[in-house]
Amino acid sequence: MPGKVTTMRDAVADLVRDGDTVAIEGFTHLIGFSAGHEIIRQRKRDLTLARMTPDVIYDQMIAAGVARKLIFSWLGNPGVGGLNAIRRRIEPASVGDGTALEVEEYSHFGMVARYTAGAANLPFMPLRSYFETDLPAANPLIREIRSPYSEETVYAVPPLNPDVTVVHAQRADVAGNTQVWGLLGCQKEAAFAAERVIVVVEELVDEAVIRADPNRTIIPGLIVDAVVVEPFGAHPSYVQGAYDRDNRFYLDWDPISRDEAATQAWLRDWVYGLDGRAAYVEKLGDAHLASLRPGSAPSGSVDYGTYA
Amino acid sequence: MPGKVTTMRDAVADLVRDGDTVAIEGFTHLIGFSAGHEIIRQRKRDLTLARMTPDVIYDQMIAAGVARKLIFSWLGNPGVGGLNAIRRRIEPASVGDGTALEVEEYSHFGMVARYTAGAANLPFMPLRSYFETDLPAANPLIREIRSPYSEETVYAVPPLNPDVTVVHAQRADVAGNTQVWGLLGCQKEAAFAAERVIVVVEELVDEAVIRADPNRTIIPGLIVDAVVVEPFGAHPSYVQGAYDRDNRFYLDWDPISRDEAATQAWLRDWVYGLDGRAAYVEKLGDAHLASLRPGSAPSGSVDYGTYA
Amino acid sequence: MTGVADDVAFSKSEMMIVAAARELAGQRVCFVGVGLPNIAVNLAKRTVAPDMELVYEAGVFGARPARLPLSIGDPTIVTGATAVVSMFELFAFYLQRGLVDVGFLGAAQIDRFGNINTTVIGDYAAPRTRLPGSGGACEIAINARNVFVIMRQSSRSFVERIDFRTSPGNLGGAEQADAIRRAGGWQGRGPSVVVTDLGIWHFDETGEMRLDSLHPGATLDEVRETIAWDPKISPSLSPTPAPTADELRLVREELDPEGIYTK
Amino acid sequence: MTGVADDVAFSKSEMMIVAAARELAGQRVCFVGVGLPNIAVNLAKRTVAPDMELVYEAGVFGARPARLPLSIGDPTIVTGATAVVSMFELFAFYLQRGLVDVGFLGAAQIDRFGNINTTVIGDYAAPRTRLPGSGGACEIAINARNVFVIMRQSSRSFVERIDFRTSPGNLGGAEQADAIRRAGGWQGRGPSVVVTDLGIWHFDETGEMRLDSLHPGATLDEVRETIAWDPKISPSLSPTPAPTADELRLVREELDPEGIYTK
Repeated sequence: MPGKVTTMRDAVADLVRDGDTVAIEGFTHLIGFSAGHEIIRQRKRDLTLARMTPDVIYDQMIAAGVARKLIFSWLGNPGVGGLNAIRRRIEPASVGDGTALEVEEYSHFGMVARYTAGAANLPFMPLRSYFETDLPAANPLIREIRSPYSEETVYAVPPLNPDVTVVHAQRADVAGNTQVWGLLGCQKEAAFAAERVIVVVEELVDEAVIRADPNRTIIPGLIVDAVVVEPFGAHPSYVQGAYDRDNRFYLDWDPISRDEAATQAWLRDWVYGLDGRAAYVEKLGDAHLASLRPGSAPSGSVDYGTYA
Repeated sequence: MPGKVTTMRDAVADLVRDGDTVAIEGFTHLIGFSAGHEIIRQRKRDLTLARMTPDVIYDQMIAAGVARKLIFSWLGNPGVGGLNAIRRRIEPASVGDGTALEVEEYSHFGMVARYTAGAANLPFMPLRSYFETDLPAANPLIREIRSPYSEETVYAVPPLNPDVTVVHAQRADVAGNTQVWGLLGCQKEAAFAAERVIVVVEELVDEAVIRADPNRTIIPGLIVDAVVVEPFGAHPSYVQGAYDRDNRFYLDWDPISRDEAATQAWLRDWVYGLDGRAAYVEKLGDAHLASLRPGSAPSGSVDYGTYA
Repeated sequence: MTGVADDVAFSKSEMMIVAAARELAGQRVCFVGVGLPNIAVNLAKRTVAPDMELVYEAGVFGARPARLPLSIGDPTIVTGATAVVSMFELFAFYLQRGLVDVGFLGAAQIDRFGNINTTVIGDYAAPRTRLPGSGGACEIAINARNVFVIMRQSSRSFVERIDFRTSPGNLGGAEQADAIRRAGGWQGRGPSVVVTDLGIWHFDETGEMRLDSLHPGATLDEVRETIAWDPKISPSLSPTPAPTADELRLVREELDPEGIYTK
Repeated sequence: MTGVADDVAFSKSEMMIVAAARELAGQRVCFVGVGLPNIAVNLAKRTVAPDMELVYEAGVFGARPARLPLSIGDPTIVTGATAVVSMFELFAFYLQRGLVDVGFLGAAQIDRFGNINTTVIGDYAAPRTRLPGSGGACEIAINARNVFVIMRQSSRSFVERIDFRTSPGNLGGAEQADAIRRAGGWQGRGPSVVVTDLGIWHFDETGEMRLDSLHPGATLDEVRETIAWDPKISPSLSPTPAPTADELRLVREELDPEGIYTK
C-alpha cells in the first residue's frame, strides 16, 4: 500500500468539497481542530457538519460561515456554557434577517447508533431511547419500529454516512493504520461510515510499531485517504498521554464568542492569519505547550508470542 | 468490590444449573476447555449449549450427555473435519432410538448479532444476511424486517441471553476485571448478554496492572460472578502469547470421536478420572506443554499520562 | 452565604452539592452527567460512596479521577480507570443493558413529575433560548435504574409545563409512568430525588415531587416562590444537616478550587 | 500424480491450489475461508498477490501469517497483523460495509449457477450427512464483492439441485440474481470463479459456470463424469499452466509440509 502522508492543505483541498457532509469526531478527546481550521482557511461552503458535541471547533467553523446545517446531540462548551456563535445562527432573535442554521438533533446514543448503522451498512439501527419524549416530533427521522419477535416497539435511527470523516489520533503509519488509546468516542464508527477519511496524527510511526500491537488499531489504512502529521493538532482539546486540555482556552472562548466582532477577530488572528498548524503552535509558544504536558503513566507491555 | 476468586469446582457448582443455557465462547482462541470438563464431571444435564463453533469441547460435552440442545453457526473440528459425537446425535442413521440433539442454527454473523442484541438489551438485531437461502426456513427465529426508511427488507435475529457465559482470558484481577489480547471473538458480547459470568484466567494480576491499560479491558468485574485461576485451562486450544494450539490433539480427536467406546474411554481418562485442570496439566506433562510455548513478541508500551 | 458549618460559612451551591453527594450513599454504579452532577458524584466518591463505580458517557467505567474532571471527557477519568470502551458499548452494553444504578442529571426545566427539558426555551422551531439538548440524558432517564437530578430552583426552571420533554420522568403521574415503563421494556424506574439549592425532593406514590428536607438558611416561602406550582411539603420535613468541614474542604480545595460550580 | 512441472510430478490437489492462488492476482482484500481457501490464499500472498490484505473472520485484518494457519483462528494470523477487531466489527464494518473484494469459499455441493450447500446432505430435519453449516459463508456470499470457490469435482458435489442453499450464488440465473442483489442492497456481485481439481470455471452472461481452463492431465471426459449436468465448455478452452517449481516448493515446504490439503 503506497504512502498516504500529505499536508493538511492538500488533504482538505482534495477531499473536502463544498456541500459535503463532514464529521470531525472525538468526544472531548482528540478533536480535530487543525483540520477544522484548514476548512475555514480554504473557505469551504454549504457543509453539513455532523458531530455529537459540536464543541468550540464547530462554533468557530460555523462563525466562519462554512456550514448550512448541523447534525448533533449536545450543543455546549463542555464545562463552560453555551456555544454562542452557533446559538446566534439558531435563535430567531439573533438570526434576524440572516440565514438560520438548519439543525437535525439526536441524543448521544442516537448519534452513535447512526454512525454504527452507517459503518455496518444497515438501513437503520434500533435503540431503546426516545420513548415519551418530544425528540421524534422534533426530528421525523427518529422513527418507531416493531420487533418481529413480540408486540414490542422501539425506536430506530437511520445510517449517517459522512462524505468525509476526520479523525485525530496518537499515531499512524504511512498507510494510515491508526492507533488510539484513551477515549475512543465514536471515531471508528464515523470513519467506517464515511466515503473518505482523513487521519491527523501526533506522530508518524513505522508499520512495525502498529503491527506489534494489532489490538490497538482502531482504523485500518484500507479506509484512509490521507495521513497528516500535525503535533498539537487537537489543541485546545487534548491527546491522552501527550497533552492536557487547555481549559483556559475553553473559558476564554466564552466571552470571545459572545461578541461577533471579537469572534471574527479571533479567526483572523488564529486561523486566516496563519498558514497552518505549525504557525499556530509557534504562536502558542513553547512555554504554554510545556504547561500542558502530563506526567508519565505507562501501559506496560503484553506478549503476542511468535508462531512460526 | 470483594474478591471473586474461587475454584472451578465451586464456580460450576454454584453458577451452572441443570437446564441452563450455557455459552462457552472463544473463536479458536481461548476456548474454555477446563470449564467444559468440570461441567461434564459434575454431570450437569439438559443444558442448551450455545457456541458459534461447537469445536471439540462441545463434542466432548455432548458425548458426555450434558446437553439437550445446541445453538451454533459452524459445526466442525477446525482444520481437521467433522464433530463426530455431535453428528451421532443429529444424523438419524446413528441416533437410532436414542434422543436426537435439538439444533438451532445461524450463520456466524447471526450468532454474533444475537449476542450483541442480548448484550445491548435489544429485542432484535438487523443484518444483511440470509437473503435467498434456506436458513430462515430451517430456523423460524430468523425473520424479515422492513426498514422504517425505505421499502428495503433485511433479516433480524433475536437476542441470545445465556444463563451462564464462560470466558477464558489471559488475565484478570480479583474483582474480575478481565483483559484479553489477540482474537476477541464474541466473548465481550456473550458476557454482557449473560445472567452470570465465569472468568477463567491464565494469570491473576494486581488491580494496578489492569488500571495501567484500561483500553485492554474487555469485561468489567461488575458483570463477573467468579474468577477461576487455571493455567493451561484452554488446552488444546491456545492462548495468545502463552501457548500454541495443540494441533496433534485436534487431529487425534477425529479417530477417537468416531468411536463411541473410545470417546467414553477418553472422557474417563481425561475428565472423570481427574479431579481438575491441575491434574490434567500434570498428566499432559511438562515436556509436552513446553513444546507449545511460543517465542516472545512484545506489544510495546504506550503512555496514558498522569493528570492530577 | 446561607449557613454556617462548624463556624464555617458555606454557599447555597455548596450545600446543594454536598446534599446531592450524600444521596449517593450505598449506590454501586453511577452514570455521571456534565456540570453539577460531575462535582457531586466526585464528592460522593471521596466521602459516602468510596466503592461506587463511576461511569462516564465518554466511555469510561471505574474511573478514578485524580482531579475534578474539567469535563466528562477529561483525560484524568481515563488514567487509572478499570475499562475504556467505545461509546456504542457504553450506551448499549452498560446503560441500555441495565447495569447503571443511578443516572445523575442536570436540567433547565423540570415539572412536578420530574420530566426534564434541556433542549429549548420557547418553541422548538424558533427557540427563545437554545439549550444543549439531550446528550445522553434522554436514554439515561429511560434506562438508568434510578435518576437523580441536581439543579437550582427558580420559577423559570420549576415549571408547570416544560417547553420540551427531553428526558421522561414520571410522565403524567406514577401509575401511567409505571405502566409505560414496564410495557416498553425500559430499564429505569424513573426519578428518585431532586436536590436543589434550597432542599431535597423525593417522589411520592403519585409520582409527584415532595420536599423532604430543607437546607439551612432556606425558608418554605423561598421554596414556594421559586416553583411555579403549589408544591407538596412532607409533613415530616426535616432540616438538611449543614456541610461538614471535611465536605467543604474537599469541595473547595480538591474539587472546585476555582469556584466554577460553587460560587 | 497428474502432471509434471519442470520434470516435477504434482498432484491434482496441488494443481487446484496453485490455480486458485493465481486467480487472486490483482485482488486487494480477501476474506479467507477455512480449509482449501486458506492454503490457496496464503500461496497467492507469497506469489501473485504480495500486497493483498488477508481478512480472517476470526477478527483479523492485514494478517501476515509466518506459517500456514492451522485454522482460521490460529495465533500466527494475529502476531504482526495490522488490526485485530471483534467479530461483530469484522462482519459489520468490513464485510457488510463492502470492503472485501474477494470471499474465498469451499463447498460440499454446488449447482450450475454457483449456489452452495455446506449444511446437510439429505433432508434438513433428518440429514443423511450433517455438514458444518454456514459459518460466515452465507454473509460472505452476499456481501463480498466477488466470490471465489475452490472444491474437488465429483458428481456428488457438482449437482443438478443442491439439498440446501446455504450461500446464494447466481440463484436461478444472472438476470434474476442481478435484480435481487441490486434491489436488496447486497454488496456482492456473486460468484466469479470455481477452481477444481480438473479445471477453472468462470460464469458466463447467463450466470452459469463455463469451463475456461483444463488442468494438465485432466480430460473433458473426466470433467463430464464428475458433474451432474451437461456442462458448458468454453470454445476457447485453454490448458492450465502446470505449477512452477517455486509454487510447488512453497506448497510443500512452507504451507503444507504434512500434506494435509495436498494429498
